[in-house]
Order: sequence, then C-alpha cells, then structure tokens
Amino acid sequence: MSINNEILEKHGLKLDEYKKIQKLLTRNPNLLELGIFSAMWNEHCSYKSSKIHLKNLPTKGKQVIQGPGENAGVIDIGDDDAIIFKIESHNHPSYIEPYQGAATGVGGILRDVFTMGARPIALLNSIHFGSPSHPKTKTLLNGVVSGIGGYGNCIGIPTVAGETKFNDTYNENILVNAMAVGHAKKEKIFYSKAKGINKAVVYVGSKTGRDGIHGASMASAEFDENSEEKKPTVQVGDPFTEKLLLEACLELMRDDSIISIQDMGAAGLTSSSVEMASKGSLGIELELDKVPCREENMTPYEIMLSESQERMLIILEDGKEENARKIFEKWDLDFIVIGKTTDTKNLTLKFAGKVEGEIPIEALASKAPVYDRKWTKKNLPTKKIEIKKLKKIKIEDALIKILSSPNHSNKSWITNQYDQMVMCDTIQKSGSDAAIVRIHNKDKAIAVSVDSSANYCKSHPFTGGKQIVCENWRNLISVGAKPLAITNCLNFGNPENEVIMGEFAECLKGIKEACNFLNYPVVSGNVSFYNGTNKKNIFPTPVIGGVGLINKFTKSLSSQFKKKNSLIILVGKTFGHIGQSCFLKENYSILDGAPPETNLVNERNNGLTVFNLIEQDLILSAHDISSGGLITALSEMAINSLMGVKVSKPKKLTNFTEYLFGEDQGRYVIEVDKKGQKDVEKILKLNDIFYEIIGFTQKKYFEIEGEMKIDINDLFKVNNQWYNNY
Amino acid sequence: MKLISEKPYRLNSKKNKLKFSVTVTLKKDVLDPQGKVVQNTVTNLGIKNLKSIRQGKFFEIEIDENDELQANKKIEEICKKLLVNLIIEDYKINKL
Amino acid sequence: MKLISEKPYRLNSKKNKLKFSVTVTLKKDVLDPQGKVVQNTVTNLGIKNLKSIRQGKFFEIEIDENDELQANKKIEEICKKLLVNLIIEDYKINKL
Amino acid sequence: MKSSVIIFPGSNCDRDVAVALEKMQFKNQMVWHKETSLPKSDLIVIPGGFSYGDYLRSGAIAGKSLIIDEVIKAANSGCLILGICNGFQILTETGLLKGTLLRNKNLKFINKDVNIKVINNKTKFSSKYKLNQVLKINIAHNEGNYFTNNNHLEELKKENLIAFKYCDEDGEINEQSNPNGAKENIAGIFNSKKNILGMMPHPERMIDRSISNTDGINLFSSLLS
Ligand SMILES: Nc1ncnc2c1ncn2[C@@H]1O[C@H](COP(=O)(O)OP(=O)(O)O)[C@@H](O)[C@H]1O
Ligand SMILES: [Mg+2]
Repeated sequence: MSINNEILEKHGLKLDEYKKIQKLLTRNPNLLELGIFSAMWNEHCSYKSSKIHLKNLPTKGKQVIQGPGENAGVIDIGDDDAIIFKIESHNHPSYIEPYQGAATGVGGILRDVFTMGARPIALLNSIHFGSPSHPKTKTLLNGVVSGIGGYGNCIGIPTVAGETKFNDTYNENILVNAMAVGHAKKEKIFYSKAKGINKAVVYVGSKTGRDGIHGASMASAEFDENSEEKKPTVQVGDPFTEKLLLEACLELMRDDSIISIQDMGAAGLTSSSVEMASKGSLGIELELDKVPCREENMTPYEIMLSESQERMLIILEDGKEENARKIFEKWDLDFIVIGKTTDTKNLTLKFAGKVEGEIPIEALASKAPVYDRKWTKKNLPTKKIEIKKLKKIKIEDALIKILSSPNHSNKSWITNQYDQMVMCDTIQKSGSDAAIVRIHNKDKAIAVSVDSSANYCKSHPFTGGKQIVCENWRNLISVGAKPLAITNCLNFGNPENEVIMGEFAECLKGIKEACNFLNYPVVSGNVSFYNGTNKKNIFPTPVIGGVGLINKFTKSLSSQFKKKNSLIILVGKTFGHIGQSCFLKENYSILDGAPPETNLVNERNNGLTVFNLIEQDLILSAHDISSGGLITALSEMAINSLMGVKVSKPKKLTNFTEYLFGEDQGRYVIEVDKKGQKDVEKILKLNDIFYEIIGFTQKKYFEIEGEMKIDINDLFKVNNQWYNNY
Repeated sequence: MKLISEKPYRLNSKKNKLKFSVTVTLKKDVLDPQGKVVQNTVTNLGIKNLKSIRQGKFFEIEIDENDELQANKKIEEICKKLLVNLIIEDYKINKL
Repeated sequence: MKLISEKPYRLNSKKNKLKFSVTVTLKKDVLDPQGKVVQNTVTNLGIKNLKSIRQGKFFEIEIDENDELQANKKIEEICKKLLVNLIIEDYKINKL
Repeated sequence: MKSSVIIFPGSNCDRDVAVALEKMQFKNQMVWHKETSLPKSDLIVIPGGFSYGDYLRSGAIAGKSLIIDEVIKAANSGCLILGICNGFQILTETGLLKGTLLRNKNLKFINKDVNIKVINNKTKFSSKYKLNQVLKINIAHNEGNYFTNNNHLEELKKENLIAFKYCDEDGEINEQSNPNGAKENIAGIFNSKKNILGMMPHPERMIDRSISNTDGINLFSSLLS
C-alpha cells in the first residue's frame, strides 16, 4: 500500500509534515507508523501551535512541586500533603454524544490525577452551551449534566463546583471542561518517566476496543474487504471499572513496585508508551497480540490508536509482578505484561513475533513539529456606551432581567444531579464563590473554583486573560482561602487563522501577567483548538481552575448573609464600567465596548486585605463582585440566605445605574458585625484600601434607597425559575 | 359486499390498539459495560457455556391509529427523536 | 467426501451459536416512571395519538449449546437467578 | 458494640459509614465482598454507592455476592442490619426487605437535603429519636422510588414497619415533599422482626456540624443503647 494525499488528509497530516516523517525515518512509514505519527503529531498531543506561547507562562513558585509536563500539576499544602489537579476539555465528543462525551471527559481527567498517586477528592466542570433557543441546546445540556453526574456519582467523588454558561457562540460547538483535584502524600507521588532497561511494561484496566480510532474508516478499508462494520465509534465510559482501577492503582501504590505509571488518554497506547519512554530517554517494545481486546481480529493499527477508556500502562520494578497481579485480580481487572523497556530509544511494535513498526521515540516526541503561527494583535475597543442615550429602564426591572437570565439563574437544577457530599468532606458545596473540601482527618481544607469570561476575552483578549485569572483568585479569597496555583483549559478556534491565533497569544499574555503578579503559577492545563465550524470560531474561552488553601476550615466563609443589622461594606473602587457588561447584554442585547480593566496592584492589595480580615474573624460573609455588578452580588448574597439588605445612595455620584451594574474589577462585598466596624476600618485604612459603607442587612426586603424594595422570597423565585421552566 | 364491508370494520376496531415493540441495542463495537458485568455475574453463578450477553432497551408502544403504515412512521419518528441514540444504538420495530 | 466433511463442520460451527432474546417488562400494576416520562416527552414533541409507552429491558444471549431445549432451560435459569426481579417484572424468552 | 461494613467493588460510602461508626465508638471492621465468613458483629452495615455500577438493577448483582449468604444467615439469627441507599436496594434484592426501589420519578439523580419524619421510634434503630421528629438528611440516589404491593403496604402500616417518611420542614407528608415518587413518601422500612432497617437517606452524612448537621447521630446512638 502506498501513502497518498487522501490518506495523509485523513490522518490530518500536511505534506511537509509527511516529508519530515520520511526524513526522520529515512524511509517511508507503513500505515501503522503513519497512524502513530498522526496521533502524536496532532495538535492535541503535540501542542505544536501552542507550545511557544505556553512556554512563557509562570510555572514556578515555592508552592509548586510539579508544574506542567506531567499528567497533572502538584502543589504543596503544608505538612506532608500535596494536591494534584488538572483540567481537560472534551468538547467535540460531547457535542456528538453529550452523555458519553461528558462522562468520559470526567473519567479521563480523574485518571490523570490518580495516575500520580492522588485519591481524587473533588470534581469541577466548566460547561458552555449555545443559545437556549437553539434547537440542540436542551438535549446537549441534559446529556452533559447527566453524563458528568453519571460518572462522578458512580465513582463516588463529589462534584462540588463549576460554571454553566449560554452564548450563541457555542451553538455549533459546546465546551465541556472537567477538572479533578486529588490529595496525595508528598513523598508518594508517581511520575510517568520510565527508568531502567528490560523492565516489564504492564497493561491494566479495561479491554481495548475500536473506540474513537482516528481515521479508522480509511484504515480499515485498507486492511480488509468487508470493512463496513468497522465504523469508528464513540467512547463509552464505564465508571464502575474506573472505580476498580482507581482502588487497584492506589493499593499498588502503597509499596514501591511502580517505576512509572501513565494513563491511556488521547491516542491511547501510543501516547502513553511514547511519553514514558521519551521522558526516560529509553526505548520501549510492545507485543501487540498480548493486548487484551474486546473485539475479534483487531489490527495493530487499531490497537495502537484505540481510545478505549479506563486503561493504564505501568512499568514495574523487577520481582514485583506477582504481587501486582494479585491486586488487579482482586479488583477483577486485566493485568498483562505486554512489553519491556529497551535501550534502543525506539518504539518497537511486534505482532505475532513479527516487527510491524519501529519508530525512534524522539521522532514522535521532541522532534515533533512546532509552529510559530502568525497572529495579529487586537486593539482595545474605544467605543464608549452612553447609558443616558439608551432607553430608560427601571433598576428593579434590570435586576430581575439579570437574575432570571439563564446565565445568572440558580444552578441547583444542575447541582442537585451531582453527589456533592460523598466522602463527607465537603465543607461548602457549589453556590458560593468557591467550593471547600476538607483534607480528610485534618483541620485544613482546599478551596476550588473554575471561571471564564468569553465576552471579555473576545472584546480584548489581553484584558480578558488577565481579568479571568484575577476573578478566579478573588473567588478563592472570598471564602477565606489563600490562592496557590491554577490549571487552565484554553478553548479557542482555528489556530491557522491569524486572528484566532492572536486571541490565543494575547489571552496567554494576560494570564501570564496576572499569574506573575499574584504569585499564582500555572501547574497544569490543556489546549483545545479548532472549536467552531465553517469558519465560525467560538469566542476565545480560557477557563481557569484555581486551588487555594484554608489552614483552618473553621475560618472559611460563605457568601450568605449571616445576621440582621450588620454593616455592608464595598471594598474596592467603583467607576461604573458597563462596557461588555451583563447589564447591557441582558437588557439591551448590546455586546459592545471594552472589558473592564483590572488594576493588578489594587487587585492584590484588596484581595490580601480581605483575606487578612477573614483570618482575623472580622467578616461574617463575603462575595466577590463580577458579572452583573454590585447589585447582582448583593442580591445573590440575599437570595442564598433569604435575608434582606438595605443599600443607600452614595453621596458623590454620576450615574446610579452604572454604579449598581458596573463590572469594575477587584471588588468585594463584605458583611461586618457592627462590633467589628472599628477594627475593620482600621485595617482597611492601614492598607490604603478604597471602601464604602453602603448599607446594612435587614429582614425580608431587598431594598435600594429610593429605587426599589422587593420581598426576598420574590427575588428567590425570580432567580430559581428558569431551569425548571426550560 | 360482505367482504368489502368487513374489511373496514376490522380496521376500525383495531384502530385504538395498534401495538408495537421497539428493541434498542448498542451497535456492535460499542462497549456495553452493563452487559459485561451481567455476563461475569452469570458465569460466577456457575452457569456454563455462556458466550455473551448484551443488554439493550425494550419499549412497548400503543398508538391510536388505524393505518399501520402511518403508525409505523410515527414509531420511527419517536425512535429517532427520543428513544434511540443513533450514534451508538441500533433499533428494530416489530408489530405486535 | 467433500460434502460429508462439510456438513458436520457446519453443524459444529452452529453449535456454538444458539442465540436468544429476553425481554423483561414491569408487571402491569407496577409504576413505570421511565415509561411515563418518555410518554410525556413524546406527547410534548407533538406526536399525536400515542396511547401508552412502557419501558423494559432487552437482552441478547448467546450460548454454547447444541440442544435447544437444554439451552432454553439455561436461559430460564439465568432469568430467574439474575436478570429478572420476579416481584415486579415479567419476562419472555425468544429464540433468535 | 461490634460492627462490620461490607465493601462491594463499587461501594463509595463505605469510608463515610466507617468514620461515623468509629466516631460513635463502634468497634468496626471492613469486610470485602469476596469473603465467605463474617467477623462476629452486632451490627452489619451495607453502605451506599454503586455496588456493581448499578448495572442491570441497582443492588441486583451485589445481591448475588458470596458474602450476602452470610449476611442473610446473620439477619435470620437476629443480628442488626442497616442498609443505606444502595444498601437498602441490595437488601430488597436479597429479599431481606420486601418491595423494590424504582427510578426516581423525574428520572434524574437527586442529591439534596430532605426532611424525613420518624414514624416508629420503638426500635433498636430509632429509640433515641422522638416520635414524629423531623430530621434533615441528605439523599443521593437515582433509584429511591420505593414501591411495594398493596398487601405488603398494609402489613407495613399495620405492624408499624415504616421507619421514615419524606415530609416538609413542618412534618407535612405530601406530594411536594416526596422527592422521588416513593409510595406514601416512604424513605425507610423495617423487616417484620425489626432487626433490619433499609433507608434511602444517608445518616452517616449528618454527624458533623462542619459539613452538615447532626441529625444522623441518634440513629447510631440508638443502636449503641
Ligand atoms: N494551557 C496549558 N498550560 C499549562 N500547561 C499545559 C497547558 N496545556 C497543556 N499543558 C501541559 O502539557 C502536558 C500535556 O497535556 P495533555 O496532553 O493534555 O495531557 P494528557 O496526555 O494527560 O491528556 C500536561 O502536563 C499539561 O499540564
Ligand atoms: Mg494524562
């Protein structure tokens, strides 16, 4: 069989990439080898378009044990405890089959975390759908939510936080990003780097089927005549098997049997074996006829490229095989030695004793193509929206419009489908700024949150990138956590388009600047390009997942008002920036102007001061101000506690609407007991913080002086109806 | 005459009772985690010579329609719109 | 010679392939929440004249056995021991 | 008091129950489902989770496991058995408790705090509660819609075998306070000898004020006394 253009195209390889393959091999590849190159050199595995930009992200810090480059990032949370976490996208599979796509997304990210020795303790997700009126949205929403729940609930890891957004830009390309967070002992972290020659390479987990094989339709046509049965199929997740795999791996990890371990994720056996060998500068030899298969007559090509779920590759120390086998048999899982490490630095693939393919490891890894794609910079939009020129709208009506919109409606329709309490360490469920999960048997806890701001990023990627890191940081501060590090999932359109590549480069610059300033390094992440269809790309949507530490969980905070007649203080300066605001979008369908600028100095100063106040037990509740502005933040605090608030008009004021709905950054609402007022003000002044005392909590009514007064139960209803009526 | 009048009569009486069954099964190469667990359990229960079990769904649908063709079309529509996930499942309709 | 040797071979190959289907349905007086929701959804989709939908399970079982009666007995046993909850479900076995 | 918690491969509330038992000073042991004998115990707990992925029917496959024969023997000789959530489903599959748990009426997994009312407080599981006391307890299940035939329902009522019913904050038992469609809002039942309790809500999740409340504690302390 000769390799022609059609075959290359189906493998997603460009002609010059093929020429590079020929050069690296000093011969033509066979089809198996071509398939392996295509899997390793595609965007998803090689990061060929993003690498040079990702390199610039800050990844170091005292708190970082392992940055990007392993299955997940690892941070230090004191004592002998480490937190291991990562986020990953499963956008395309979820659009095709929402339940299985989302479920296997959760399964995949869990494996990344427990591969490193962590017991997963929390799941998060960021899901973006098209317009609710789009005919597909409802089915996709239902499928994705039950898929996420179906997997997480069954395996028994609480899904504690996330974000759900609707925006036309995702009509043809939804986003499903899943994040997993695990806990491990610092001295018991496992890496994927292979060491030593002639070590057993062991396959464990589920059997291999023809799931999600790239270009398989073409490939199988080449292999035999009656190929119509061999359609590429969607991956189906099996959370029950994953649970067995999780427990078996953690059991094996108790002693020192494992040299290296790697889950089989994208590109399955191919990427896992290459990654282990590449990191250890070794070769690896696999006997593919030993791989346990679910279907009959699977070819080496199919076996190497299958993306069947719930599988792992382990390199074992000598003499540990029998004990390891016993553990996997106890959990009813396959355990088969399928190969060994070698000193050849080649990936050698045998089938029935015959060598079917042989590729230098470095040709697949370090020598994979890297592109410095052209990109264009986007200028800050200069258009200023003048609120006075818009149709006048009552503040109460505008607020109700926002609170009843799909994006701001209460999400309990979703979160009630997730087991949030299993493992009995969930101190705070979703609904506040960040979820809080206790470290089992300890006084400390972690706070976690995922965030994105696609509209801001579209309008001005640099400002948007910076803003979203800050918003995530603020969310952790609000619950009393010290933000430690982030993971990021970069969802973008087609990188071959200069404008999209520009969005990517600029968002990353913004992320970098904020991370540097806040000492908030990136320890893991994932890039998802080519989101969109027919030249219509999605808005740039970097999703930030942050982890913070709470030393004593008893000091953690929620955003619910705690008691009547306490002071409400607005921390941070309000300018009334309404460009790209939710106020304009929900009330006037205007999506225009520049996003709010984030002043990093104020951001850090305000945040650290609020953190300090919380540590000193001076705050009853806190909430960061984001989409929807001050009034939305206040109403969320009220709705969640069914307690009212009365806000008075500030004395110096240009426009009250802008004041209430503006989305200026770096701000918090804090509830302070009157007894603590002096102390709080003293600390705020000492730190040069701009603040205003804007009102006090009260029974029953949400009240803005001279503008509105509404029963809190009515506000609750407004906020809780959308999903149930959808 | 009799024959002619009998036919529509029968159809009419049947009108309110066209009944179909739909079986929905996973496509051949799609993983069937349920079937797998059930199969292992049956084997563990000591039942020999079992080759395979695959699990699917079964629906019994009654429809108020006097034209079988018409009814069949409706069932097709229900299957495609709701009962079947065509990406991973196949289905079969049977008149009962 | 050829023919003779071919026949037993064919028989043999069939031996390993007795295939049955089992349908399991909820008993009449048992609430079927799935069927009910499916039925409402179908009606909401604008499909008229639907009288009822009940949902059940479907199994395809292959068994290594050359005696059909024997095989049938085994399937019965599998049903009673595992597949069917006799308190709430009925079942039907069909040879495929 | 000695307790055992049975672990199936897909159990996921086993640790949570063990924590609760130990906190309440039970001498607890974990028992793997492939074991063929049980340690001497006064109480056996079958915890929540997805014993075998909840494939086929929730609890069906666990109901055929090796250890279950031992649980049945122990139950028949009077040992106390507590089945929570998936444990309740398993107990119905083994026949130790009658009836069955169907899919939730909205066909969705439900996790939230619900109110339940103590219907019988004259048992070893509930003596520390007041009669008609309203508890707030977390539920987390796909199949909690309790169903049984009318004869058995009559028996449950006549012999006071209903342990808990879903209700609202004020103890009102009605359709709105029924989260999953369970017959007569039943959240938990006893066998006729009242040594077996199966319930859908998770008492082990309600023993620690920092994550929830302490409404589950009295169930465990009833067992101790
Ligand atoms: N946006 C990003 N920021 C930082 N690190 C990233 C980013 N995207 C990917 N990485 C890192 O690159 C490595 C490979 O990622 P990926 O291919 O997603 O992992 P896996 O093979 O486990 O699916 C990981 O260590 C990941 O953390
Ligand atoms: Mg990985």
